[in-house]
Amino acid sequence: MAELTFREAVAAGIAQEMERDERVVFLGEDVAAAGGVFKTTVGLLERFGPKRVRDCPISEQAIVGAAMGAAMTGLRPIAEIMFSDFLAVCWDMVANEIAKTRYMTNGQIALPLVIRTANGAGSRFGAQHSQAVENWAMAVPGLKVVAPSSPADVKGLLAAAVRDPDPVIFFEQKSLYSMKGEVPDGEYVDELGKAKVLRRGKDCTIIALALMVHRALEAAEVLEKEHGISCTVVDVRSLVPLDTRTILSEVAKTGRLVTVEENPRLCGWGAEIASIVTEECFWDLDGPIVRITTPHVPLPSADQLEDNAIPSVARIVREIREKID
Amino acid sequence: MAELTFREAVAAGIAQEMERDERVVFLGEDVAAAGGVFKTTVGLLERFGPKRVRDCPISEQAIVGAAMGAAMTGLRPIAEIMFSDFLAVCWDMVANEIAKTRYMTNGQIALPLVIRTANGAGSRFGAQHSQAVENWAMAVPGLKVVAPSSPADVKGLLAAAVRDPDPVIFFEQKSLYSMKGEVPDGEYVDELGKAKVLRRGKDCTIIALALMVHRALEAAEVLEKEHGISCTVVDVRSLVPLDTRTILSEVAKTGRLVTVEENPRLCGWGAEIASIVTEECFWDLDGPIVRITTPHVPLPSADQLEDNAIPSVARIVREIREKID
Amino acid sequence: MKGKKAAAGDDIGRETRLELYRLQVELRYCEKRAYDLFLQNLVKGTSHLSLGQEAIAAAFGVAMRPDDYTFCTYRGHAHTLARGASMAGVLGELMGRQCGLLGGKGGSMHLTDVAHGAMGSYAIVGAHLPVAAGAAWSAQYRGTEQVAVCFFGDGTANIGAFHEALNLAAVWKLPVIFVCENNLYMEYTPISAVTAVKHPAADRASAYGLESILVDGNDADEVYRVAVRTMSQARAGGGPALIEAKTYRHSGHSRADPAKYRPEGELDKWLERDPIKLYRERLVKLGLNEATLKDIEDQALRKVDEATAIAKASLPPSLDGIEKNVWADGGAAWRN
Amino acid sequence: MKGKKAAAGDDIGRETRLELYRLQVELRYCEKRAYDLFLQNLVKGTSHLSLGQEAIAAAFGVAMRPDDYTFCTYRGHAHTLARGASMAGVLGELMGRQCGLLGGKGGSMHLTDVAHGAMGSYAIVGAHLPVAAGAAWSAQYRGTEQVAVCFFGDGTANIGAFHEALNLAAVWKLPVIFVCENNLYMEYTPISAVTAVKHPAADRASAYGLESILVDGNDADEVYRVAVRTMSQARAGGGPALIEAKTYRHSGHSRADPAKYRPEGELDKWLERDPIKLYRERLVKLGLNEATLKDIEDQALRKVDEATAIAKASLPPSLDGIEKNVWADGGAAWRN
Ligand SMILES: Cc1ncc(C[n+]2csc(CCOP(=O)(O)OP(=O)(O)O)c2C)c(N)n1
Ligand SMILES: Cc1ncc(C[n+]2csc(CCOP(=O)(O)OP(=O)(O)O)c2C)c(N)n1
Ligand SMILES: [Mg+2]
Ligand SMILES: [Mg+2]
Repeated sequence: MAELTFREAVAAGIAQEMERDERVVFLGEDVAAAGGVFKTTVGLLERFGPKRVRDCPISEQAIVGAAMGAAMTGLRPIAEIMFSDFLAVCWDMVANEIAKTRYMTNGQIALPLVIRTANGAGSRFGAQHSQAVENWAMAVPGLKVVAPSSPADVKGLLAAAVRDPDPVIFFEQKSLYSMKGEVPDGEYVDELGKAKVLRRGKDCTIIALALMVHRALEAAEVLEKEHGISCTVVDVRSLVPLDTRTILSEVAKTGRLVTVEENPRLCGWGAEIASIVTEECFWDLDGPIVRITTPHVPLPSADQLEDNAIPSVARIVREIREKID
Repeated sequence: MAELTFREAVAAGIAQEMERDERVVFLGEDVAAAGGVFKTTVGLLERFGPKRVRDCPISEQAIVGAAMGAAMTGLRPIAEIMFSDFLAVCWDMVANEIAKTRYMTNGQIALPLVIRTANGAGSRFGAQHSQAVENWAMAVPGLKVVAPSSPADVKGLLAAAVRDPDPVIFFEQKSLYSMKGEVPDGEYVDELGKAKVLRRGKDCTIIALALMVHRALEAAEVLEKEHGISCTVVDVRSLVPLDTRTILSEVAKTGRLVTVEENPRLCGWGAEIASIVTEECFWDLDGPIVRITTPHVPLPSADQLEDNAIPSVARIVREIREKID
Repeated sequence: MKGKKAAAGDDIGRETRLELYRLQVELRYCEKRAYDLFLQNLVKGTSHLSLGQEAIAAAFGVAMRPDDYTFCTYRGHAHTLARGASMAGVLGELMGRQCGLLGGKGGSMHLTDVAHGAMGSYAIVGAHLPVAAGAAWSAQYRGTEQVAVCFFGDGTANIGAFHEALNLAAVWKLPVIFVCENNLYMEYTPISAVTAVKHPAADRASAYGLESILVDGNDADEVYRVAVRTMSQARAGGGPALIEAKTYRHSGHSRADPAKYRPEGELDKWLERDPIKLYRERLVKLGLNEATLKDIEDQALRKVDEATAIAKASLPPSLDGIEKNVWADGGAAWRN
Repeated sequence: MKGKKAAAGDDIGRETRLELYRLQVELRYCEKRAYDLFLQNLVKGTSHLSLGQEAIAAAFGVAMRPDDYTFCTYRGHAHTLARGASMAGVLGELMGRQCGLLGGKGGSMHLTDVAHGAMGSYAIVGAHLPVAAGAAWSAQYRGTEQVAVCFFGDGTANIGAFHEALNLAAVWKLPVIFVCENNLYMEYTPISAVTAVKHPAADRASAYGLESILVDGNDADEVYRVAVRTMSQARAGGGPALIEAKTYRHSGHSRADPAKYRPEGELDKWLERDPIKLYRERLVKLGLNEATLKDIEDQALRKVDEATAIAKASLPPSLDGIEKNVWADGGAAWRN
């Protein structure tokens, strides 16, 4: 096992797949010569050359569209959209073209491609560079949606995404890029569609994603030690496919569900999970489902404002104490 | 009261507001000389002239961007995006610029504008011209979101949207355009953020939007007459602001909630409502919340396929019979 | 191209010319049939006919290599057929039948036949230009000398994706030919009313360092020549081309459109320049006999009749198709 | 413009020249201060400095009418200040303080001061070009003879919104001036590596029927002249202009960037062409005395010092701001 940062794990995952499969190509803005603005792709140009690792103009529609055209003709492109907010600039390509083409063509066209993107808050970049938009992608049939919370998951899930025959939107939480963690050596591939139970408790099941997984775990420690509330924490990891089996069985065990979402409230992924739980294991519920989210506002940039907008450990503790008896 | 079609009510609403306020201008593709591809804006050019009613190139970003620039400098533009699917083409303008600008500028910039768009299935147009994407807009803080279900609501809510000081995305269900209904004569303005209880029952509360309101009403008739199940039907009308007061109190009365959504399942507006209900009136619930949606697939085009993909009266009846005792 | 040899017509040759004629006639008859089927209420969704624009589809269809890629728009019947797609598959798709190219899942606006290089019809204006660039990138990467040809309308030259695709294709020297079929209208609005330059595509070629190419889109030979030239340049690594082909659609924008916005006489003027009529006259002038041409026409009609019969006999798609082929595993499951 | 009169400099005049100098110096000092504050860890978010590009902002700032509109990018400190925005408001916003122009809600990338015509800084490349066109449309509609000026970078000329905005502005003859500040890099990538033409904006003007205008962006007089000319044309109904101003940024793209990708010597070469140094030399040549210039510089420094003190003394914004100003009613309620 080597210790890698989250950002190094991105490069490692891409490199592993490019090494293995000549069809894997990588494109984006400032990704080649500069190694990416988040330094997530350092060394790839040197290792795989300018034919496979390509710097692009500021043309998100062309980048994602080119990935689509390449994917349907035999390549397995990985495209970087620098900030997930910019998915909006090429949303037609993502939501209307890539997501729908296999279905519309009744399976004639396959689109094995990955769109990687830096997601989420914490850098004081303001409302146009800080959004957590996993729910945008989740709402569109035809897209797989993944958001890892650790360096090992980054490498394993990115490899799985590249090998997946369907389009995958891969969200990398910006605020986790410098996180370190053990990553298995050698070829390492994880599986899409599997949640991970990171901690088991008896009072409440907390479902979280990406950065929020760490906050949920920390909150669970505090709740256990200081307040005698014992929580299960589930890292969803993959929103599509969604591991409803794990989610439903873990909620059934504790009888309570809390989602912790970085996104603004309305139509977040937690709403979907809440609706599934309340439809499919209603009789196991011992009390209201609680959603802890960023309030439904665009994100402010000043540090204190930003920190107080997205769910903090303290807020998770407080809300669970108040709402879970 | 005059009887108008839904599409005539659109033109009537726009005309009423243009007549009243010189700052109201209207732009879109094929909207002026041709009166709109859905004939929703017939007569406006003749009545208000080419300075106020403008045909645009196929440049959705420019159309919506121009509306934004005009709104911040004293006008009150109404922009048409021909099909709501095309919101994806200008999603950055809508979700990142228009939605966030007031907040980011701490209130310095006001954006009183309306984006009208034809939404939903039923025309056998296929996956790229048939989506119901109200939830895309609902998920973005800073947008108001309206979807009327009758000619009277079209006129009244459109007028309210034009007068609203904030940006409003106004969804017009394509399949309702030929529907006829009584529309109040003279100046008529409704209010955003008010749901309407269209029918009261004691067994179950059905919450629906736009076309689905009519199917829910029909299903409620059948359920009452043929199966002895009596349903309340609530027309949400406005997703943002959301009339949670009416929703919560109507659900509390029957103890059961069913949402009927035209959108594909994941992260639909019904998920949000389910999560609110299950958080705020859990103890009033007598059983699982049921969501009836289009399956999570892009829409097929052939008539039988399309008809069987979106929720039908028969399916609503069947699911409520099976799931509501 | 405009020299003596071209004028004599011997640069193209009799066989190719007959092929160009045959294809134009087939496309014409099939589009007319699509219209008839619509009048019989057998075509349920919308449809956008290419009547009057067949020379462009036919010329490229003949000039392209079997493994080249076609990308087209909702107005894509002709381009799809021109690559060799089954006519019954096309008509069946318009009618929402099982035998349809897409099994009724896509409809008229999304015709696709990957086996014949027809890589999809795209219904959102401009979206397929970057996709075509991507297919060309893939060909370049794989070293196959395939070319991607991307057809679109005059109105499409005003959308952002056009700009991005052209720039990327030029910078990466991609083997992609962008073909703007300028039929004077973006839907119901004259293109001149919404465009800053006279020739929406040709006047913009220089913005991407490309040659400005304007061609008579109603002359199959002219289009064929420019197709051959630009595609062989692209195959040789010379990069993309942007071609503007002037043409006219005889019917409305789509089935819903009676095209009343056209000035009086405009259609008549263009009917005189009907590409098929012109081409037939040319062939006769070049010495081809009436019987040969008549034979081509009869065969085309038979082909259309047969296809119609197959499509009409085909059943509606089975309902379980609704939840098929979202994913590569054939299904639609978003959960376990 | 290049004639004898211009060479003598008397087309601009002493007062205006001093104003151009004063503004450039203020912008320079303020940007340097922003950098110092970042080194002191007082600027929390990102920031994109205009060091080296001040001549463009200053020239337009001086040439514009108070009621004209400015639209700029994340690299917008200079453009916002050039319209007269409070320096303490700008520095305070960078530091996330209550006195910030946006009360800490927007940060460095979103500086806005509507009272001074600074209609926002937009952080998503290209988005503000259509918005500027819209403001110009509004001015045209209201008949105010206001002009909208929209600043953006060389890299922005490759994005779709650029194309759409230019075409719409040209077709509608909108009073909007698009100013491309070509500083040779899109973020870390040389613009030439990703652009099909040499001059990303100027070589594309013809695609919108516009004059190709290339100007030395490090010469405030040159920029001033072209600003005056194009704006007066626009006010008179002559429609938009697209200007490409060649310049260079002295520092990295943003605070995170040490700019190691620049070839050796490039920065030095451009430092010799520092717009402020050049302008000072010109003023001296034109007979202005050293004391006057020194005085301007001292005053600018004092202004920056005072603004810094105010910003440093300002408190962090109060937390209830998080749920304020989503809507016109001042709140954030999405429900009743
Ligand atoms: C992004 C987008 N905007 C608008 C439309 C609606 N629309 C469909 S076809 C069309 C006109 C296209 O004109 P042109 O490019 O000239 O092609 P033609 O139909 O003439 O072949 C429009 C506006 C669309 N499909 N996509
Ligand atoms: C749509 C979009 N894509 C990418 C980015 C990231 N980004 C920010 S600035 C920049 C480079 C812009 O270059 P240029 O237009 O030349 O402006 P400059 O920074 O040089 O002033 C990029 C790629 C963005 N903000 N928006
Ligand atoms: Mg056209
Ligand atoms: Mg630049």
